[in-house]
Amino acid sequence: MEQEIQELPESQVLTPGSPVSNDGYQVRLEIFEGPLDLLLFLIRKKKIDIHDIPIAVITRDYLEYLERKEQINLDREAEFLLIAALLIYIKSQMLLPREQEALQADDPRQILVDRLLEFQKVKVACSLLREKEEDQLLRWKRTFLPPVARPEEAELLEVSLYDLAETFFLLMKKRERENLQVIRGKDVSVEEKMKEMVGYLKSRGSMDFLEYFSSQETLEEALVSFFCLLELVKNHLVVAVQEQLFQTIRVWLRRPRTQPHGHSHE
Amino acid sequence: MNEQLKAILEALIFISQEPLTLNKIKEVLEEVPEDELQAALEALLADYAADSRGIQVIQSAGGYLFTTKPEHDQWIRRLLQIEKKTKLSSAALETLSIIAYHQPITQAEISAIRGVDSTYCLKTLLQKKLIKIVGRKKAPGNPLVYRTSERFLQYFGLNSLEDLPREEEIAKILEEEKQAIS
Amino acid sequence: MNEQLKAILEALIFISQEPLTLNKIKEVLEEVPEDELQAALEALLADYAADSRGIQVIQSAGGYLFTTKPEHDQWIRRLLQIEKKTKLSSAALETLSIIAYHQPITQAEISAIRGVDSTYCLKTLLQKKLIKIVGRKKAPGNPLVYRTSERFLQYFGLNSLEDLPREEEIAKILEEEKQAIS
Repeated sequence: MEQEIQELPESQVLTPGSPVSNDGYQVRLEIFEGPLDLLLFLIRKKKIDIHDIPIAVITRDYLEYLERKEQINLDREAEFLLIAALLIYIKSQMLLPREQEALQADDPRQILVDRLLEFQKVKVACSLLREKEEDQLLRWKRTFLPPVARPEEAELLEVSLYDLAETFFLLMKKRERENLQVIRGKDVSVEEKMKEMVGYLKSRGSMDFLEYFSSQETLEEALVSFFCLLELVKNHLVVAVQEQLFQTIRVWLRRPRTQPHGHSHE
Repeated sequence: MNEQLKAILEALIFISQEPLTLNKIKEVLEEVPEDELQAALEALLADYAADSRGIQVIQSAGGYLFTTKPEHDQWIRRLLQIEKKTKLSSAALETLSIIAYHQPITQAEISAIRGVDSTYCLKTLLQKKLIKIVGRKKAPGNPLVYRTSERFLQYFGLNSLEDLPREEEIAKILEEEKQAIS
Repeated sequence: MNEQLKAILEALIFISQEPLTLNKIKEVLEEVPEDELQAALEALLADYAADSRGIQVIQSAGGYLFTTKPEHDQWIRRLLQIEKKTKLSSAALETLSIIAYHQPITQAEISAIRGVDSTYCLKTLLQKKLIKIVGRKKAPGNPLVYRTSERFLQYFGLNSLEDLPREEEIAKILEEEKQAIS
């Protein structure tokens, strides 16, 4: 539920009067992305005009939120303190007797107002982008090459041995967790396994290696299949493609090149 | 209208994993006059606009791409046995939108607008390849400068940066909110 | 005929990496009576049988799968060639980054860092003109020495090699945050 907590401030800013803002004491400092977020929240809650902030009131409310925390984590909350200091500074400036009507440009609050106005725009842009994100996340795109493509011509990202090894170790960890550490007898020879894999590839066209790996009966067999894959890649008999890190590895047989590859036009 | 050309375009968009740009189409079909290409492309888009289809052509990052429709998300997730795709955290989204509107921009400038240190968010965004480093600013310390990437456009389904919500649109929403409060 | 069901089937076949079997379809759409599924599937197949389409449904390994048509093969190959040309493989990128940070450098030195033979990657990078040969090293065998090119700088928008992100900077960005905010 962490995500929901993260999204709270955004919805508060956009929909004033949300259940959380009615009961201020339920709102914890942690849910605010930063001090400006908190300030905007307070301004909304009190229905204050951003161009004419009653600085004493807001400063008091703001400090109340900080005080509600038993401990201030300096790494995380230093920025909140910084704005608190700014608020107190502005308050003290406002208290100074002014000789004549202060020009608006001299309003000590201006620096804060400018920042809040800018930040407010960012928040709206965020909510608009969020809508677009949500729409896009519901749309699915193909992330694999359809069968018509000849993999050896389309080599997207050829996997490095490092990727292979990393994938392998992740698998091993997973297997360990599954308590499959029992290595049973049944000797599996590399040659046989390699023949089996090539046969599989010939009949099916391609292979999802993670699936193949996990379908092996024993850990030993799975291990052997991994070393076979390395061997086959090294000898350029197969091509292994991983579209994204930590995604599965797809394996195809490499077709012998009948002619040196001619570029259509370069 | 050239039906065969339309079919070829359909196949090309189908095979692409990234939005297929008009430039690439022209490169592939260099023999075909551009106005014929345009006509066939428009006819294809019109075909796919029909409500009854399960796939759509979207325009994104300056190109064309097939996607499924949002309303079919649940069935696809059932098929692939995948959880809902995760959204960006609010902090990352905040950082990203500041970069989008203020690019090129440095880490210090982003943090100043947000009022919070944004280093960690930059890491997330760089790893997701939604932003990229594009050089250094000529300023004390020569800080690195960030921009949004192609993938940023794709991620939000934007055709170009021009498609970002405009200032006026944002101002209008703020005005409406203000009215709602008072 | 249930148009919406037909659309869902289209989306499912589109997104499926392996031939989609009727059993799998039934699993996903368990609420739908089988005869309705059958009817929708047949209607979809009929739609796709039309000559004017660029995509077809084939039945393979007991399931349904979208593929392009053989007669469009030449165009598809052209497109894949073009896409390949514009993309750096991760192996090539790895090699390029080593050259960028360790130049001037020889093939053997690169291969030693990567732990794999890098000859092929060097060829790709030379073809893309991202690196250049700048002479030979005074060492046994007089191996060729590589450097990044002008085009490399342009490609990444750098004024000079000085502008490459420094190790400490990347380390700072990539450094795990001390407290988990998420």
